[in-house]
Amino acid sequence: MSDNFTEDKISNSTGWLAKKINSSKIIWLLSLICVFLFVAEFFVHRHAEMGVDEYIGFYGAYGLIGSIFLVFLSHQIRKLLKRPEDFYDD
Amino acid sequence: MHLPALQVVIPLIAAALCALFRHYFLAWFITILASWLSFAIAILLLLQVMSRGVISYELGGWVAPIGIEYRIDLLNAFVLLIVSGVGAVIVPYAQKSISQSIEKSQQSWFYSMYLMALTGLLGVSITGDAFNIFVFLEISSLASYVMIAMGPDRRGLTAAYQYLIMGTVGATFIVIGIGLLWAMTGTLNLYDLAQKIPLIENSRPVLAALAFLTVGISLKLALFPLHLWLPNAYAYSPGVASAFLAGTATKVAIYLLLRFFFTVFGGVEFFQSTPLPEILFVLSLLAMFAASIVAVFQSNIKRMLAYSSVAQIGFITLGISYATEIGLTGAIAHMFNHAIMKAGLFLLIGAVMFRLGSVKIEDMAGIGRKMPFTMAGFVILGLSLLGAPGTVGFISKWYLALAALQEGQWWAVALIVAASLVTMLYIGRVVEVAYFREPTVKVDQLREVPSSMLLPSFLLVGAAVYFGLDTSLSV
Amino acid sequence: MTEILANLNYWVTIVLMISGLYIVAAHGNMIKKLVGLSIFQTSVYLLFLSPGKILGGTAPIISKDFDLYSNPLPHVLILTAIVVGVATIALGMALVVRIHEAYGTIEDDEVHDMERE
Amino acid sequence: MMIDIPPGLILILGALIVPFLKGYLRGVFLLALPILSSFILYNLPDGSHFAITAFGQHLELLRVDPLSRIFGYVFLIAIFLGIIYSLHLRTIEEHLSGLIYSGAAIGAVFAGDLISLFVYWELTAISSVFLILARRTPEALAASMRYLIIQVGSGVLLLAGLIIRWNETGNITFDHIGLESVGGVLIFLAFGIKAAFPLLHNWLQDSYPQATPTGTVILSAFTTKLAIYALARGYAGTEELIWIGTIMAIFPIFFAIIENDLRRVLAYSLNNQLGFMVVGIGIGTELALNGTAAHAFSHIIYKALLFMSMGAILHRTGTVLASELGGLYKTMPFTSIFCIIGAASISAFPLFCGFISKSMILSAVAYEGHYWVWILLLLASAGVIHYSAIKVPYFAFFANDSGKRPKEAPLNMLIAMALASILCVGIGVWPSSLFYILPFEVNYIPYTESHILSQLQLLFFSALSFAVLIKLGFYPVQSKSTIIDTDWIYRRLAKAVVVLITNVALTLHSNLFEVTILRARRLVDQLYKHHGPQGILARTWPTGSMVLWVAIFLGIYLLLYFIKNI
Repeated sequence: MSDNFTEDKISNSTGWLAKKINSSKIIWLLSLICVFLFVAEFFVHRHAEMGVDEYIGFYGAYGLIGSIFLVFLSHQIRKLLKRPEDFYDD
Repeated sequence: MHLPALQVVIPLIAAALCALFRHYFLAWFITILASWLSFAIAILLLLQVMSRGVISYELGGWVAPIGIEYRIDLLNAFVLLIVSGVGAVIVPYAQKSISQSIEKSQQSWFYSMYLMALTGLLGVSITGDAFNIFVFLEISSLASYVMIAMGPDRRGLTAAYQYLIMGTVGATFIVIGIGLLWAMTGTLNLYDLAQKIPLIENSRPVLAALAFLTVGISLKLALFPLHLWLPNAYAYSPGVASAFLAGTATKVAIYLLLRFFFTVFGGVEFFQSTPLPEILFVLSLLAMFAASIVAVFQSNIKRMLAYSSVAQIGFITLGISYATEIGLTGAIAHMFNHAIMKAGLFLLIGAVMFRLGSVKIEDMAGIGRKMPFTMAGFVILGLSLLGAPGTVGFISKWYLALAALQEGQWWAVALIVAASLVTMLYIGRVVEVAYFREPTVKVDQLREVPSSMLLPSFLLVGAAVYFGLDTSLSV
Repeated sequence: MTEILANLNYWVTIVLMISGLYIVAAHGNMIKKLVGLSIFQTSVYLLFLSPGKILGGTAPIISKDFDLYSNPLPHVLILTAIVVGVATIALGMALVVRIHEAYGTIEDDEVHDMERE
Repeated sequence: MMIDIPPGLILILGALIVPFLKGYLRGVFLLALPILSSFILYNLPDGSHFAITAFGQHLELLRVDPLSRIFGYVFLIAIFLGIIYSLHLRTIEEHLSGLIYSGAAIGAVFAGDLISLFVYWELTAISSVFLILARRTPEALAASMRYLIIQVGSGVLLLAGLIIRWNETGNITFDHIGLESVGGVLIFLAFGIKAAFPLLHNWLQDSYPQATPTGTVILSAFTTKLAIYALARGYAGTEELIWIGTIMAIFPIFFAIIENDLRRVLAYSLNNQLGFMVVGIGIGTELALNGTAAHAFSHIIYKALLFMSMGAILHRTGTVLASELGGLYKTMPFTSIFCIIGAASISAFPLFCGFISKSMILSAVAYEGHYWVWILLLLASAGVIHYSAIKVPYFAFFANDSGKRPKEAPLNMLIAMALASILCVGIGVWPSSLFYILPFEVNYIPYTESHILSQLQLLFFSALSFAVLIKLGFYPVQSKSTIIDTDWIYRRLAKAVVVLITNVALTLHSNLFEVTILRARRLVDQLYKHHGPQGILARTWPTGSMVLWVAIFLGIYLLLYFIKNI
């Protein structure tokens, strides 16, 4: 078993999602939705609960930055905590 | 009514009859008759004590303190019930088990010894005379040495020899203590002693007597670290004898401890004025942990249970060391409960031995599927041993924890609990092997044991659950 | 010195007791251990009997000629204790015989080593 | 009417009949039990119904109020789904243990006093362990023992706490307890273990992924939510819980992102979702407690759904490692759809049940003005979509094709998943159905334009970042590995310590006496060298050493008794 998602797996597969072009398509689609949601904010009456959320695009920006932050932090944590698969073989 | 005398005399005569007739089946039949009769008598005595208070019976019509007095109060009526009850339940089981492990010509001797041991233990519990205690103690001990030596393994012989040396030393210590007391007071009657000792309780001979009695009784009840004779004695004796001794012998020794400290030596105040509570407390805790941990590492399941007995005795003496009402209630309840549990566990392991021919834990892989009832009983009693609610073990540990709390010792509660967790480890080990391993070829061919062995065991299992729910008797 | 002599019986008891225990503890030969045990028990007989003896007293048989008797109770007790002791030693000896059959030795440590294996 | 039968008892007693039934009859009987039980619960009026006296105490075995009722209902739903999901099994151990386990959990929820709570508490521990053991692998066995020790340990703490509390107050009714007394703190810890508080959490990630496919589904529903119920009952409004909950909601995210075993990922996300509930309990307002109850309700359903989909994969392929899976949507289309519905629910997508309940908790936090808590919980919500909502379906069903072409899940599994999905969507679309059974009156409107929009923004931008990170290769590569967590403390550190101690203890035990004797002998040796060639000194005699100990003890006692006299 490979440790990683190797390139040959991708080329062997026939699924729609597996194709590189399609995965780009998804990103474009998501970006489009995000832009739409961002624009929508100008037309919807926003009811701020805490103060910070009155800023335009707060939720979007927070979601984006927050999750990138989480992933990068996890990377660092993993370096600390990762052990071989049979670490606990007892 | 001569019930108190009959309590002792019936098994004694029956023992002689067994030895006279020397026929294995007849001997068994006599034994079952005698043991159930004495059980019935014990029940009657307990009922009488409950309704009418202390019974005093003068043997041969000689008035105490010159004659020997049998005196039964609630405490020893209860001990009589435990001893005769365990003794009675085991006999029906014994026939199959004994006929497999002991030659036919020797079987009647075994039953004879069994009855002698029963006589001795009942005698110790019932008598009100200090020297009489020694004599009965030796009767029961001598009979037990013989039973242990009849074990299937040659190590039974050395175990019996060791037990003989230690037991005799212990009994002699007790008799030295009694002798010193007698020299000081001129009486051997326990209740007469109780009157006279407070006047001289701080004189050196009396204290020396107390020391001799303490050590002697500690030896008999296998108080850590004087327990060393016990594991081998229980491990290499025939299953029936292990169950009987584990259920009764140490309990009677505990009774003696209670009797000497709380009746003869003027009760709680005197007890607490000595350093004994502290010593007992520390030794009990050591027993609870050291013996439990050793039990975890045993490969022979009977040895494991024997070490567990040492640990459980630690629980009992812990309760005694508090010398409060709750503590003593816990100790006495645990004495009763442990008798039921350990006798039951040894019977069930005897059943495993009967079929499998081995008591090594690793040989028992997957046995839970082949002997479902035996192992189910084992699991229930095991749960009780570690104090699961709904079983007797819970009740007594509950009281012990309460007793510790009453002294404000939170950490002692934590230790009681932690010791129970260690118990879980060794019981869990057996459960794991018995249920979650694939059966070996040998195990695969096993059948459940005959009902004559299963029923008595389950009587004890049932008792463990019943008295866990209905606490009116033991508490 | 006189004090020691006055309590001579107790001193003898203690010496017997300690030497008995010592033999049990120190000797590896199982029969010698039993001998030690027997000596140990004997000390107890003495412990009981000696206080019962009254100087100038006689055996407790009622008679017009005497008015000073020894206490009979310890004799009764010790007779029983001797019987117990005899039974113990006999049983011990029987066990030693069986151990010798099974192990071929009656040295405690050798048996101990054989069991360990 | 059979009003007075506790609903939990029906399941437990019913379980005892199961072994005697075979085939279809067994299936029908299994399904009938929770239905019968719900019927009885539905007809039970509020109040105390089944009081007995034992241990010298007045015990309330069946106390029904709105808070316990909603947990009772959802537990019954969960076991019903769990039974459908496991109907294909030929063995009965999982059915038996599942029934007793759920019965005990329901019994605990309706326990009106701490003693009966304790009894049921321990019963859940003991009965559930078989769901892990039934996997019959060495890892499962080891994990189950760790699980059992920790769970029983929780019960023991509870017992200790209740005894202390009883001593202090003479009262063992299970009501608000609070942290003011020692007993209260111990009980809090007992609940905390089951609720998987940070640092006490690891039993969950350790054991759930080791259970059988069906076992995990059942396990995920009861133990932790029982603890949530107990906390809500005993510690509502305890401020410490707010921060405990916040930490709980954040830290599992890191582990979930880097974890490879998808059931372990779900176990971490379980922990994160519990964090939201714990915060709600800490806030303690009516809205917050409503939110907690609602979130527990929907969480049980969608988490069961997610575990069911993973269980189906495990059942068909034998693995749930992200690095081994991918592309399964081709042959398991229904399972993938159900998994996505579960994922949408857990990430609180509008029109799914998670949206309703999580919004209530977040709003309650906002209303009470806990600014930083709110910010952090928002971050946790954004994180959920990463590891749980997208990661799980993505790596299992899509991602890079693993070449595995398993069959679609068995019919009974599909039915169970379908029912759970219907519930998820149903509650999401008609929240009033859930509001109806909440403990307090509800004046909360989840669907406002502003709220929907902000939630969608949060989710889609987060999803975008996931897609981009995957594309750019920044997302942690899923590979076979062990991620250490606090279990390291007891699996490695404690083990080393225990081994050390036991070695010492064993050595002591076997050697102490002999060593002591040896030392004593050496002394004697020097004093009595002339004692001849007998050479008593070099040997050890077990019987002899015992006797020596006796003598030593006699000496000690004599000394102590005499000292006392001086």
